[in-house]
Amino acid sequence: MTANKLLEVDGLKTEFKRDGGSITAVDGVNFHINKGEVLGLVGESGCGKSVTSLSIMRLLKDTPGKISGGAVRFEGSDLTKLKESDMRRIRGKDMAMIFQEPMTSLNPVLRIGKQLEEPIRLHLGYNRKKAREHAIQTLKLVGIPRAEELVDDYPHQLSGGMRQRVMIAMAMSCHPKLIIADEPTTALDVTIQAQILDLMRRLKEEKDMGMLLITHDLGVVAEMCDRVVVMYAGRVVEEASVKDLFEQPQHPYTKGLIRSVPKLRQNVRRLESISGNVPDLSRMPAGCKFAPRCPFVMEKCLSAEPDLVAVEGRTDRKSRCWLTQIDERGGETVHEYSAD
Amino acid sequence: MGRYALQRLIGIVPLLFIVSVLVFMFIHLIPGDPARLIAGKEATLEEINQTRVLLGLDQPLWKQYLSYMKDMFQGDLGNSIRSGLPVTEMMKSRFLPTLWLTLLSMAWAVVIGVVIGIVSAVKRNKWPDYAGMLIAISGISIPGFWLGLVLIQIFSVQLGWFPTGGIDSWKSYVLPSLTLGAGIMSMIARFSRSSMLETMREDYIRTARAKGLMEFVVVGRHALRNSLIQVVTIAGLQFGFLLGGSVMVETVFSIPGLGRMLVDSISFRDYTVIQAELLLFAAEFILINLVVDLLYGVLNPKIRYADN
Amino acid sequence: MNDHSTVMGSGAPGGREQAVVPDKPKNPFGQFLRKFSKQKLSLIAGIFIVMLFLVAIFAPFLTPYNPDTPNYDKMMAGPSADHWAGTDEYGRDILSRLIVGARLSLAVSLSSVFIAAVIGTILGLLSGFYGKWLDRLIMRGSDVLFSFPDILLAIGIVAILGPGLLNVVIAVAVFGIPSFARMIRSVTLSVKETLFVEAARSIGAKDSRIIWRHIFPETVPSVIVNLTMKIGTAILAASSLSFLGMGAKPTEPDWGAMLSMGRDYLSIAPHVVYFPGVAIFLTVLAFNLLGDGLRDALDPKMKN
Amino acid sequence: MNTPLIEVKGLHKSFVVKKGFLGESKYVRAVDGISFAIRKGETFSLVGESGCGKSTTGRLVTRLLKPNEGEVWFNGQNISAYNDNQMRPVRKEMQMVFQDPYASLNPRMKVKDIVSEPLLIHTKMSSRERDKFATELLEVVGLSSYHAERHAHEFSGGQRQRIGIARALSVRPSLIVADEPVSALDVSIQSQVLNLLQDLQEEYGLTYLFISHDLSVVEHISDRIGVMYLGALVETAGKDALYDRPLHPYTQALLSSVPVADPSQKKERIILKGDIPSPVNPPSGCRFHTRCPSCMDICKQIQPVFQEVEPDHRVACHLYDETIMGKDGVHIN
Amino acid sequence: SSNNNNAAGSENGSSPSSSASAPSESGAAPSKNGNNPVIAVNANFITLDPHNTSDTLSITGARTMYEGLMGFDDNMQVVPVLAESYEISEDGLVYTFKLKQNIKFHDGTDFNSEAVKVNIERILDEKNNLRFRKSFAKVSKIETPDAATVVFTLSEPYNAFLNKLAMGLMISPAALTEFGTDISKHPSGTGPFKFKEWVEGDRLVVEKNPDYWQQGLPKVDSVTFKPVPENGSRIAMLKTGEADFIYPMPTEQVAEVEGDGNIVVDKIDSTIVRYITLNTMKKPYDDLKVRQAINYAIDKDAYLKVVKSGLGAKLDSTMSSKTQFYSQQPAYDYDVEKAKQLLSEAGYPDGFDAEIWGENDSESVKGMQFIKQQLELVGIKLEVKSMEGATLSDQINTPATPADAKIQMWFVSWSPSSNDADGATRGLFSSTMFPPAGSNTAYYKNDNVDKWIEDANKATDPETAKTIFADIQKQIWADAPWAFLGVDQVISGKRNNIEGVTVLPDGSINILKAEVK
Ligand SMILES: Nc1ncnc2c1ncn2[C@@H]1O[C@H](COP(=O)(O)OP(=O)(O)OP(=O)(O)O)[C@@H](O)[C@H]1O
Ligand SMILES: Nc1ncnc2c1ncn2[C@@H]1O[C@H](COP(=O)(O)OP(=O)(O)OP(=O)(O)O)[C@@H](O)[C@H]1O
Ligand SMILES: [Mg+2]
Ligand SMILES: [Mg+2]
Repeated sequence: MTANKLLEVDGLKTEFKRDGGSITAVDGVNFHINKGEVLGLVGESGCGKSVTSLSIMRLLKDTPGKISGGAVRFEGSDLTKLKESDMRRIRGKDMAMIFQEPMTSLNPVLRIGKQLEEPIRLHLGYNRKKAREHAIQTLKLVGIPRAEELVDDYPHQLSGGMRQRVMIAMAMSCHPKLIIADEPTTALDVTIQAQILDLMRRLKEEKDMGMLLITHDLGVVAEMCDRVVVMYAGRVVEEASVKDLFEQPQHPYTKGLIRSVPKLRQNVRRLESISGNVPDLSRMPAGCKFAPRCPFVMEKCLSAEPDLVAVEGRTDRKSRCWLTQIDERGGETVHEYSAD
Repeated sequence: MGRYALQRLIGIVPLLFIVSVLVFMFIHLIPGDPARLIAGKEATLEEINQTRVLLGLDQPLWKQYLSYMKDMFQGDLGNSIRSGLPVTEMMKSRFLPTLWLTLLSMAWAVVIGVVIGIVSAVKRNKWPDYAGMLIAISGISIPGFWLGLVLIQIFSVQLGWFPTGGIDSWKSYVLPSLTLGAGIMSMIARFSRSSMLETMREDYIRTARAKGLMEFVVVGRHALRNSLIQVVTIAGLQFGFLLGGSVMVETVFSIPGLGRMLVDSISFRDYTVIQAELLLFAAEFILINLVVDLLYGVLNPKIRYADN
Repeated sequence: MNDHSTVMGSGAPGGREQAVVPDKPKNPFGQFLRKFSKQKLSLIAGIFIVMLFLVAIFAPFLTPYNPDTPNYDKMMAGPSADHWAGTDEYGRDILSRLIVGARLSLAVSLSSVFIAAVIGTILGLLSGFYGKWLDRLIMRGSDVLFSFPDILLAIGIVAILGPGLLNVVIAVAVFGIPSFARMIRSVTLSVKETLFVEAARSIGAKDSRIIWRHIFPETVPSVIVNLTMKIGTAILAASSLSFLGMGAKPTEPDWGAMLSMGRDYLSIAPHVVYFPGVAIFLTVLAFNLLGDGLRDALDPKMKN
Repeated sequence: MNTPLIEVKGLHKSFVVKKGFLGESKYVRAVDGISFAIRKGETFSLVGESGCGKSTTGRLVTRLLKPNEGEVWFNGQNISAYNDNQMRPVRKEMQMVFQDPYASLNPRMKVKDIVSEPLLIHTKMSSRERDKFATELLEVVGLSSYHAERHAHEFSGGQRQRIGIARALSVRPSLIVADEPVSALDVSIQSQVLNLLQDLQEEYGLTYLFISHDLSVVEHISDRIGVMYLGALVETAGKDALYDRPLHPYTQALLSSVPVADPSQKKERIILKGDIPSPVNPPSGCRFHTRCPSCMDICKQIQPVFQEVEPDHRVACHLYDETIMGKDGVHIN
Repeated sequence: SSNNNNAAGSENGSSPSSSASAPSESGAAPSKNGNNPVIAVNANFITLDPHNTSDTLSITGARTMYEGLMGFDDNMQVVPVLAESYEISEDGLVYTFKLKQNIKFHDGTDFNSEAVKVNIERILDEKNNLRFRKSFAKVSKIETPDAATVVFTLSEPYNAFLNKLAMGLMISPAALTEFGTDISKHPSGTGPFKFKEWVEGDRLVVEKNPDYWQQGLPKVDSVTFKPVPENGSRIAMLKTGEADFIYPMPTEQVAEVEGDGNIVVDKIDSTIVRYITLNTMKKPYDDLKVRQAINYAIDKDAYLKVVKSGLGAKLDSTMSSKTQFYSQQPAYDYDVEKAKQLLSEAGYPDGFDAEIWGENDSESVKGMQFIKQQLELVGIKLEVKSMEGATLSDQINTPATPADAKIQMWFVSWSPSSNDADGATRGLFSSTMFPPAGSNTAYYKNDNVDKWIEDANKATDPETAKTIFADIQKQIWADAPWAFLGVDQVISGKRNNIEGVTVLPDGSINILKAEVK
């Protein structure tokens, strides 16, 4: 299995300086992505999804954030230890990123073509003409009609869906091994979202890339992902294959989440809901971070935080909850999952 | 773009008209009797009155205004009350020095200001930032005439590098434009720093970094141009300040420019000159802002291509 | 143990939420102070300004000499133990005059900027809120004002109104108005589009209420920041007026007047201009630094 | 069926957009001929993609905007030509809840002042009474009285939305226009607010105009639904009719585009081609023809009529136009 | 902060007119400007039409290129220039001039009696509204019996006529016909320098007239005048050698540059008098005792020291010692006690509140502050109002009658343009000259003085005129309608290699004998 691992995030910890103190936005996150696999990363707003992805790409410059622990192994080498110049060589080449906001993620004063050519010339060493051809090719690949003309347009002349396709083309242009897509469709309309998701699925299959798909939309997860990691308050609370996750969610948060989403033609009178709010990172409860909102909270939950452990002895199924650990193992010490 | 510029140009006319009325009222509100000032201190009452009639100042104000406007539409700005010289001619010779002075001041102020702004923003909260901002704030904290006199003491009298004034060669412009540009340099430095900081927080900067671009490419190609768009606007507004500042700098450095002429003509209530000059200032200011708007469009494709 | 597992906030719809809002209310002013106090330079500048105000207020008790008493035997004496900042062209103690001058310079600049701020803010609010012809009128008016070199405007105003403190204040105020008006207008334009203004409209609030209760408070930070910055400019403008012979009262120890009257002695008795120059420089600097700090502390976008 | 509380007839609204450089003005036809009615106690929802004119419709209904054409009847009064002063008493009857709970509350006001501001405007209550009332309202929406002294920025999104709802309730309106009240909220919070809205409707007999782009949310909360596309209604129907038998190809595509949070359910997807056209130059004929999978020649030229094809089920599509398609018509389901 | 590298220090020059440190001639640094000296002045040239000037600087400019029948020597005494000789009839009505021969205008045409006639007629023509018309208003007839003779006939005796003639410079009639009102831009006279260029506001350049009638003059190739309004800049130019001569030399810096071996400072007493007018028709100044008290209360020595940096003289009459028919008066010596006593006698033992007006230039502001300090000591609390010149003039001249006048004290200076006693008296003390007609802002009215002024003008005999003016001065001095302050010095600075440039007591600059060593 290890040989198959494209990216391995191991105990990643990222802190932000804020008002004198610091908050830990990402706290010991573990997960891995295999080659050709789509890993979904879900969780509510502010739980640390974006920070995780930015930490992997080491794009925290100009923010008060800093990786303060853990390792990010990409094809075996630890990115957190690389020199900035070496990291630059990986960014955009082996590992590319698609951002949430197609409206603001493109530079408004540079032509589309120019922005696309940049990584191509940098990483593939093409001359201007060849880079341009390559850019047009890639644009066609992502289903943009009239690509030859479009390269001379400015971002504002494009619709949101088109821009997101340009972002995808940009990410694809140097044939990366891994694409990190941070909420690539959140800003788009449903019909356009359907187009983009369809496109991404196709491209992934054609190019056999690994993908980290960040979203808070369980629907998108269900349709796109092979495996899922659920985050809550900077931690991974559950990891499962997509099928398991929806059929047998383990963590109470995941359960609540799945149940509070209204589903088409479901016809319930009342929705389930998780009471309370996402905790503020600067004043986190001791013990399990979900405890204050958890319907099954126990005394232990308030004092000690459970580890992320394998469920039912399966290595691909993990949860961070005393309940599963106690229920399944009758209160015995549980086998701790370790990344290695 | 051409049509837009034309439209804007036409739009200037009513504005200038308002300005002309305001200017006219304004200068006639200022107490003082040009006839008396011109006739000299030993003049008799009769002489003064004759002068007044000759200058048409005995007419009711609205008549004076109408005849002034009539002449102006025929391209005649009249003669200086004081010297009798044609105003157009006087302005012509005074225009270039002031133009050079303001342009040079603006040029160095923008270049240095932007450089300081960028360095400060990139090195935020490190010593270059503090140094840059100290320079910048000093620029607006020193009274212009004082800076000018000190520069003369140092660079003309002590070191002999530059002349104390005049308009004899490019060297003559060095100290005056340093003096005049200091304030604007500061404004621009501060402004470009904050707009640069703002730009550096934009999503597309992160995108640029995610492509693996070198930091100087990120700053130079992606951030700079976006923040310049805002700097241009500020710089345009500063021209008004320059025109005002030129009064002082031209006095200190004996530059025969419009500013000094204006002060002179105000002290002699040389109505025709004041009027013509204030109109010119207003037109200049409006034009510059038009240029700024056009430039804004050139720099900002969103506006340039708004017609789709 | 399982028996004890209580269900907190059982998910009852509309159920009360606890422990989310911090117990101590976050005082916005306290937050501002905390942010501001981290701007060390601005903090120093703020302290300097407070001290300056104290000096101005208690000036009569602080002056080592009577600032108006001449001593023709001791004219333009350099700094010494008796006269820390030397004496001026009438043999008056410069330090004493600086101390008393702080009063005048601060009074002139503060009041003129304050007037400009009040008028400019009102114009900006109206212009931005009502738009249309009112906006055009006000903005074209401020264009015209802007296009007049400010100093000339001031000269004209002082010439019309005659010299004197109040008129200098008015003159300096007038050319401060457009910048406030423009700035407040642009803030108003953006606040006007915010949802909470629309919300106020939707509950039937009158224009006056919307402007005063909802839009105006949003402009306050910008006003304050601009105010502090403009005070520096106003001190300089007043001194430029003095340079052109249109300053406050020539007999009063206004810093600008000291500077401009003293400039003839620049090469023979530099201290005569040096000290007022430094006083102006430091004060303007301090106000600008304070303004910078306030901007950062008041601007919600500047988080860190 | 009682009389409608609100009835909208042929509303049009366009905005001038100065397209900067050339100084030409163009028009966005944000709302282009919309008619619907909402009965007392009912929840009517508008769905559609971004920019299709949902919010504009909401603002026309509440008369925050004046329509260019068309009428708004509220409680039997034609309020479309009312001025601000005439509107003020009407506003007491219709309140709004906004999309963004962060931006719709004045960050500088105390919660109790926000909640009681409508009372200040519409009633003669003393400030003591208002405060008391405000605390009661806070309890109603599930907040505590001790929150009253706080500022809005100290609350989380869901709590803020509750404050916004309390404000809307304060003057006991009959109609609440809720413009995307939950789309800014996290999923786990969203359901809290939806439940609250439903509870309040039951308790106070409120009528809702509910605006959303989320088809699942709309289905959950509505009685009747209108689907908008580029400024016009393309289909209105009762909830079940719409979700079970969507008639308009756009509605069908929309429904099929919603990702389903169930990996076992792989459904057929209608993926539309192309992007949403700009409302500045909407396509001729049927607005949807540029993306329509069953576009016919006529669609490019003639705008279909919005007509009732089944009881309480209206649609604007040539496919259901008997004069064109013949008596039987063609139904693609 | 000065470059005192020259070891030759200087004691204050014992010569009354020059304080040159007199370094060895060979030690002089060569002029930066070669044989084309640059003169920095403090104002702009307004016009070069010699008949229409009212400011001293424009007169200076005109005199480099133009000459009159008469002229002033360095002491402002009237001497013949283009006139060879002249005769005045017994009744003082007919002036006959013999003209110098073989003098040509710059444009090559001849100077002759016809030219004189053309010029005087131009001045007299009302249509031209030239400023000099008033000076020649008494000319009733002008005849040219031959090319070398001009005869003026006056309507009444006018003993300042020669002074006025010294102001009336001669323009080439050919140029006048050619350029008309544009003559200002194409000057053509008989003077030592020819017009080269005038860039309004920047410089006036005149070049050597090779055909000048005085042998061996001028000695420089050209002279450039540059307006440099700021004192500090002007003196900086002198220090750097950009300017070879500056006028005025800021009094504040005299002491400093006197130590500079490259710079020579010239000072002479001027015709400019400084004083404060006291409104004799307004309380409390209508009381002679109050006016005298004010005169006693001001320490004139301190005035010179504080305001004039020690440069100048006390004013001991109504006019400067350099002015025609000056007669010295006994001083009002500084005496605070006496002043207080006089005030008590007048009924103001505790003084009173007063207001002084003046212009806003630094000299006036400084002076007024000084006066304030002085009067404070006798209990007069003075409010200083400095106004911009034109505004002030408006304030003074708006009231139509003495009763309306608001003016109390006015800090001001005066110099008669043609240095005649009439010019230094009539406009200031004649009761026909209350504002707005004239500058009698003291609203001084003394019937004897009024009569004497008329008599003096008509006196054909200079000696008679002189006695009458002595009486006038005595009477006015005793009436004290002014607080008499001082007489300015005209102070100029030059590089030590420049010779022959002199400033006349009225502040005009004479460059005829300019020479670069
Ligand atoms: N630049 C920053 N400065 C300070 N704190 C930050 C910054 N970026 C993120 N954080 C903090 O880190 C935490 C995690 O943020 P992150 O953006 O990763 O959330 P997310 O899961 O991506 O949320 P969303 O779904 O809203 O995008 C947040 O609490 C946020 O306050
Ligand atoms: N004040 C306005 N000025 C100009 N155009 C406007 C204005 N308000 C709305 N529009 C335009 O009208 C169209 C409809 O806008 P509206 O806000 O009603 O859409 P919406 O359906 O609510 O979209 P969203 O889901 O994004 O809120 C859009 O194209 C929008 O750009
Ligand atoms: Mg995110
Ligand atoms: Mg909307």
